[in-house]
Amino acid sequence: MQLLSAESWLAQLLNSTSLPDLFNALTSIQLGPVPLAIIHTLLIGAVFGLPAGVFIWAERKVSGRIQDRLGPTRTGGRFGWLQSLADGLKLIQKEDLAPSAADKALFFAAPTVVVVASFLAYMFLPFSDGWAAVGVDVGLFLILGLLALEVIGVILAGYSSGSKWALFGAMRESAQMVSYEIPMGICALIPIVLAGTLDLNEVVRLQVGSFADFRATGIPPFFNWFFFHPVGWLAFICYFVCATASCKRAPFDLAEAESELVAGFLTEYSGMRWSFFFLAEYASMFLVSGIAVSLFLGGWDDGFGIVHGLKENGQGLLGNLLGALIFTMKASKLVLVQIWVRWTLPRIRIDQVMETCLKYLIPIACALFLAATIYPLALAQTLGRPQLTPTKPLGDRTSISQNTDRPDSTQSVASKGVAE
Amino acid sequence: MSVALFWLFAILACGGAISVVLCQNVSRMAASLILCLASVAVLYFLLGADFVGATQLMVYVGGTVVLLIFGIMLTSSSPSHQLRTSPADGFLAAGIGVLFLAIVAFTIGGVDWAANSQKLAAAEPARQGQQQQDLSHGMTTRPLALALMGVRPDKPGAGGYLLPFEIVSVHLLVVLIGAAYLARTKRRVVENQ
Amino acid sequence: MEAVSLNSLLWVGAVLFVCGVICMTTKRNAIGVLIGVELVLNGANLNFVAFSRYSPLALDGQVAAIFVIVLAAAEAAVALAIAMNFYNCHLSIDVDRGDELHG
Amino acid sequence: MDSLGPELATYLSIAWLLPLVGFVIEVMNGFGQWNRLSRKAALLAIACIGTGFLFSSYAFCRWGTETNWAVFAEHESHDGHASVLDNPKEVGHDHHAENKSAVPLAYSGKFYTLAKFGNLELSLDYYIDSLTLLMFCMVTFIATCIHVFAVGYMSDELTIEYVDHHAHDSHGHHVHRLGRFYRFFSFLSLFCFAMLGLVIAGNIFQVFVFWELVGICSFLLIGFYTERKSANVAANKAFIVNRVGDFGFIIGLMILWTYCGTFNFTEYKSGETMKPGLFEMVRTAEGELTYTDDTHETVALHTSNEHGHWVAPQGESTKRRTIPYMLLVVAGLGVFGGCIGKSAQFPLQTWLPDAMEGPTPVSALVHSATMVAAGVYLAARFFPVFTSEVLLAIAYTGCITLFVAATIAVVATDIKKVLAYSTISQLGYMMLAIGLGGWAAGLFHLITHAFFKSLMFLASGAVIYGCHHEQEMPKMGGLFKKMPITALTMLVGVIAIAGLAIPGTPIAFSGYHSKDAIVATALAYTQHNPVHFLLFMTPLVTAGITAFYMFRLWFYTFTGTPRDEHVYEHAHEVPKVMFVPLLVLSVLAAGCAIGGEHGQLFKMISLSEPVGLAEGVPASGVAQVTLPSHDDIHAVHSTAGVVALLAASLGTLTAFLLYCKPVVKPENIKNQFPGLHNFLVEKWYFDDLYEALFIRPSHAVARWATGFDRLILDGILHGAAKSTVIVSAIDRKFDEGFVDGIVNLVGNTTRRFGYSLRVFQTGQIRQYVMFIAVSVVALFAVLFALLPKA
Repeated sequence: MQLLSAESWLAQLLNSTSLPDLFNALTSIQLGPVPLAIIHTLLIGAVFGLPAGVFIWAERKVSGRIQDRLGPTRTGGRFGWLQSLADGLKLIQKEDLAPSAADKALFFAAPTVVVVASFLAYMFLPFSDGWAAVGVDVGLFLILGLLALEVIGVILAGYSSGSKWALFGAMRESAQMVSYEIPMGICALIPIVLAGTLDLNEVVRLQVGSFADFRATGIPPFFNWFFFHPVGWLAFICYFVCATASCKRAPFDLAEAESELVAGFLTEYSGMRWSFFFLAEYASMFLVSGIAVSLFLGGWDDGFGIVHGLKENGQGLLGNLLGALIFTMKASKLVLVQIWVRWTLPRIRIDQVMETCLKYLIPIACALFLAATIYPLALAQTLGRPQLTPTKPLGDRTSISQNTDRPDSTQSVASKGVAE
Repeated sequence: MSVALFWLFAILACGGAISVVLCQNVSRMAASLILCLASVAVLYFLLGADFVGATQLMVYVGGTVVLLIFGIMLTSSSPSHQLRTSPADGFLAAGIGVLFLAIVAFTIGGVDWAANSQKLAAAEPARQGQQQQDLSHGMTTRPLALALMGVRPDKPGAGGYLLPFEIVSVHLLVVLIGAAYLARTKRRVVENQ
Repeated sequence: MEAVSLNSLLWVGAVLFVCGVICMTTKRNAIGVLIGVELVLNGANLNFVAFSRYSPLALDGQVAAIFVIVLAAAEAAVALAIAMNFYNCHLSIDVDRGDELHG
Repeated sequence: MDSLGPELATYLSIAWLLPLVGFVIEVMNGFGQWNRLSRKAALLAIACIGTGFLFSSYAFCRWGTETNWAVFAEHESHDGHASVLDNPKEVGHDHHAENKSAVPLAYSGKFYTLAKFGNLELSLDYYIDSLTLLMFCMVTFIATCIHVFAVGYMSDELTIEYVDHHAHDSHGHHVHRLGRFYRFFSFLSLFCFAMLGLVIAGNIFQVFVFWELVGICSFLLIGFYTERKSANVAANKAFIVNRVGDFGFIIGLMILWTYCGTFNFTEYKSGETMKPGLFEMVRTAEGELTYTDDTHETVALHTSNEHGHWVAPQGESTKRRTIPYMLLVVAGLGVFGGCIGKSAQFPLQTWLPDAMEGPTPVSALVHSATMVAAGVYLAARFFPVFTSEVLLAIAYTGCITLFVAATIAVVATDIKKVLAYSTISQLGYMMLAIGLGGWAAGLFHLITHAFFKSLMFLASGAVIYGCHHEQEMPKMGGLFKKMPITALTMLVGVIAIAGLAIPGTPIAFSGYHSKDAIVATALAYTQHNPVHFLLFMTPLVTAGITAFYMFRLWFYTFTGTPRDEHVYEHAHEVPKVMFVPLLVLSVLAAGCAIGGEHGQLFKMISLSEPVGLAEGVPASGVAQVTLPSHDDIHAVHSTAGVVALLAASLGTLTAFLLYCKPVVKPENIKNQFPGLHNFLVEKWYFDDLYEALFIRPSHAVARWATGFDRLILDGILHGAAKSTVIVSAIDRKFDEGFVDGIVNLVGNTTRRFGYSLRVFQTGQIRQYVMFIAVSVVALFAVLFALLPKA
């Protein structure tokens, strides 16, 4: 981890704008690390808090539409778009209650753990080329690890509540989350294997297709997305199912079924702490969708090389802003799919939940992983190239998009290793 | 700033550890452990061992501790059930711990680590500055993966870890089966008391 | 990070290690003992990583740390299974009651 | 013709081994499978011995048809009498005789080689001549009859629980035991096997082996009623007394083995070369001894073969094999000693009357065909080795025996004892005849005696059986009416043994002919050697005594008034299975010797007569006696016959007057000479004499030996034992105190150490961790303290 990367990120952000004066002024200030960190945190906090409000509102509207009603209509105007804000205000005003049998410290700490874990994961999500709060070598791995921390929060919540309902709910919930992390991780590893790196930014860059190639071969640039890989789309479906379950979303939300089971581990929570869990949940939904987008759907790539072209043509800031927009749109679409699925499918029993994971998803994920590993090798043996399309192979394309703080040596080591 | 961060998380780690020792409630111990382990993971990040840190988070915090908490929940009769240790034991342990710490401290203070490092570095072939920089900047994923596959780009001529890697994989399989066997449902013995 | 001396890290590792040992000796709960073991392992691991950073040990230390982590997970799984068995047999998790083989 | 020998040997060996087969089967099965109520054992034994008889008879016939009788007929016509077969080349047991056309009279060969000692070898041989064949037929036939008789006699053994009225246990009750029918017959079979083996034996060693086997069988059978003390004593007596004779036998064997190096009777084949037997070594083909010097002190042994003759080797004296004359005499006396024991001659005659303790069929077998006959048979068979001194000793021994036994028989009252003494007496006759050179006469008497003695024993057995095991004659009397067949057959035997005949006619029972031949030999002998006139007078007188006591027996038993009503009331005739053998035997007892010296039997025997006897033997050696020739004997034959008949008639008349028509009461005579009567009743005090001479000194010696054993040897042993115990006690103290102490110390130390270590094995995992931590701290402390600072 390099704390300095935050500064460089800012420097890069500033450097890649088309307003050099502003950059110079800003860089000359020489912000210390603490103010920089504060800036980062505030920025990401905004990014982290926004989806929750938006998607809670969207969920209400979507569920209303699916159930043939209007949903929120009044608060904040015509579409009730301030409904989430109003809810938040209400929840903040509520009394911070804790049951007498509860382990107070843990009871209060549990929602924080969940929110912090979710928030930390946002740090490594590349919203645009290089636009990650912390760009690290082990990005995806770290994100998955942080997501795993959420489980601890859930367990602590259920356990510290001093209630059987909460405890059972937490046990089920955690068992489900831990179980689904396995196939999810394996599926997430498939694009990693194809790309040869854990850095999500790097993975997205590998999916960027060039327009020149399109003109030369007629193959659309978005065909570089791993979704269009023969194994990738299967892995994407598998991953998305697992991600849904991992976020405790319907139809895998029996453990916290509020209408039937008194909300599982959330039974004893109310007010702001309760809302923390939901904040984290909707943030997680966006997070896993963002990961899916980055891994399979080309991330901030528009699919026709526009963003890449802008950046190459000196329009870095514009390109990055466009990329961030595209990324957010893609991820939001996936979140909407999750919402749609939630209001469409009925819940399945907890044993069915576990069975689906252990008996089906894990073997499928393993098989896909093996297929993704063997597929390029088999192609190399038969076609002489590791992919179906006659475009440049992955290993060659990585050298196209150079990053200023990614020296060549890394690449050379990688190619050297492959050569060996 | 890194120094401040280091001291912050070092204190958190030590505090977590001490809290583990002082807590009488097992679940609190587990929570303290999480704090401690997470802090250690941050220390790893600070030390430039990104992959180890991520592994620490993923495997230790997300896996092992969850497992421990499961164990706590499956074995404790009630959340507040506590097994008190006699004060004599506690004092004895504390005494031994202080002595132990004293010895380790004595050792830490008694060795000239920098000189040793220089000696070792002098004995080894000079490494590429770029790679050293990579490692210090947390770019360890590729070298680690290569090392586990038996290739050592960072240390030409040094051995890889392919065999240990394979042994550990088999070991994990054995543990998987063995743990499943050990923990399988059995008839409960009727308590004598 | 060079501003932080190796000794500081070793100190942290030592504290973790000693805390683990004390934990093992004082906790009557089997899970508590396991937690102590984890602490000890972490103390050692911290030393590995520290030496990998501050000495020519380099990657070897990190590889060792990874192995330690993985094996600790395995150890925890088996130990937990044993603890469950112990609990099944004694209806208690108190390790002091598992002294059937005392001299 | 050469195959005749092995052929005969095959037949005879079958007859010989069949009883052994029967014995083995009976012994093997007798203890398990066969019911004690079953007669199978008897049937098997009879089948074996009967088949043996058939084989013997067939062999006899084969021999008869294969023999060129014309040769003998020529001799007969030439010499004028049948008994002369004096062609030495034919009877010389020599296959290489000059006259090749003549049939060899003896066949010898080898069954099996037992052992080899350098050039010497021990083997199972056969020696077959007319005597062997005759003996085979006689033994098997009589044994068959006795077997059949025994089926009836021993039938009371066919029971699970046999009550022996003569034996008592320690509480005075009669002994109850299991029936031993099968055992009796198995012993009988073994007895027959042993006797036949003795007869067919081709070497003296083999003879000795079967000799002893016969002794064992007699021991077993005499002691058949082992519960009776008297039977045990009698069996032991028979066995021990026989040992005395066998001792001499062994001495003789050793001398012969040492000097001659062989046991074989006649020449035998060893490897590819022929070697001489004892007979060829000692005597020339003409039956004479060869001396190496004029003093006649050393006899040369013929070991060199020249032109088919065995001669004394010439050349260097060292290479010539000789035997001192005196040793030859001693060897002869030794072998004859065995014969004395076996045939119950003076002075070893005492066992035979006691042997009556056995079942009567055993007595019959022992007295007629098997055991006692063995002694006479051996004396006859070994005749060529005997020197004149030995022969004289034999003659006198027989003479004394026949007289002593006859006098004792006069006063004996037990019916079997009378017969027993008569047997001894008759055996004395046989020995006398052999000693006098009447070889054929002696064996003639052996055969005839076998028949009539077995007859009489079986008859007496029938009487005993009919009177319910009453053996005392004074309790009998008038039994003729009760058991006429038994009485008549017995009468035949009595007449035969008494030697009665109608003068002037050839009508005479067998005993007359044989005894006549002996008396004639004795008369002729006395004519040549007047010094030894007693050798004629004694048998003559004894002939009268014999007739007396035998008729006394018959009259006492069968005529007159019953003296014991109880016995008389319950007396009955014996069953068929018992009297049929009596009838058969009585016919043979009466008629087997028809023709006397001109009869077939005597001729047969004469065929085997040793060389040189026919012409008589001139005086030689120390004894200086002359053996009469056949011609001499023949000359006095009629005289002797008349004298003997006269004596017998006198005896018979006396008996008749005393016991049948009592002119004088026997009790009066008894009272007249109480001393003499007592002397005779006490059997000449032989038993007392032996008691005083041998048994008491033996006991005294035994007591001394016991005392020596007890005092000295036991003392030494006990001292050793006590000192061992003392040493052991000390050693034990040492062991317990010191060695155990060390071991215990080690063990206790280990245990205490273990106990102290046990404290650390608390089972508390936390404490283990604590131990480790403390140990590490301590270790590091020590290291820091000890290690030098860098």
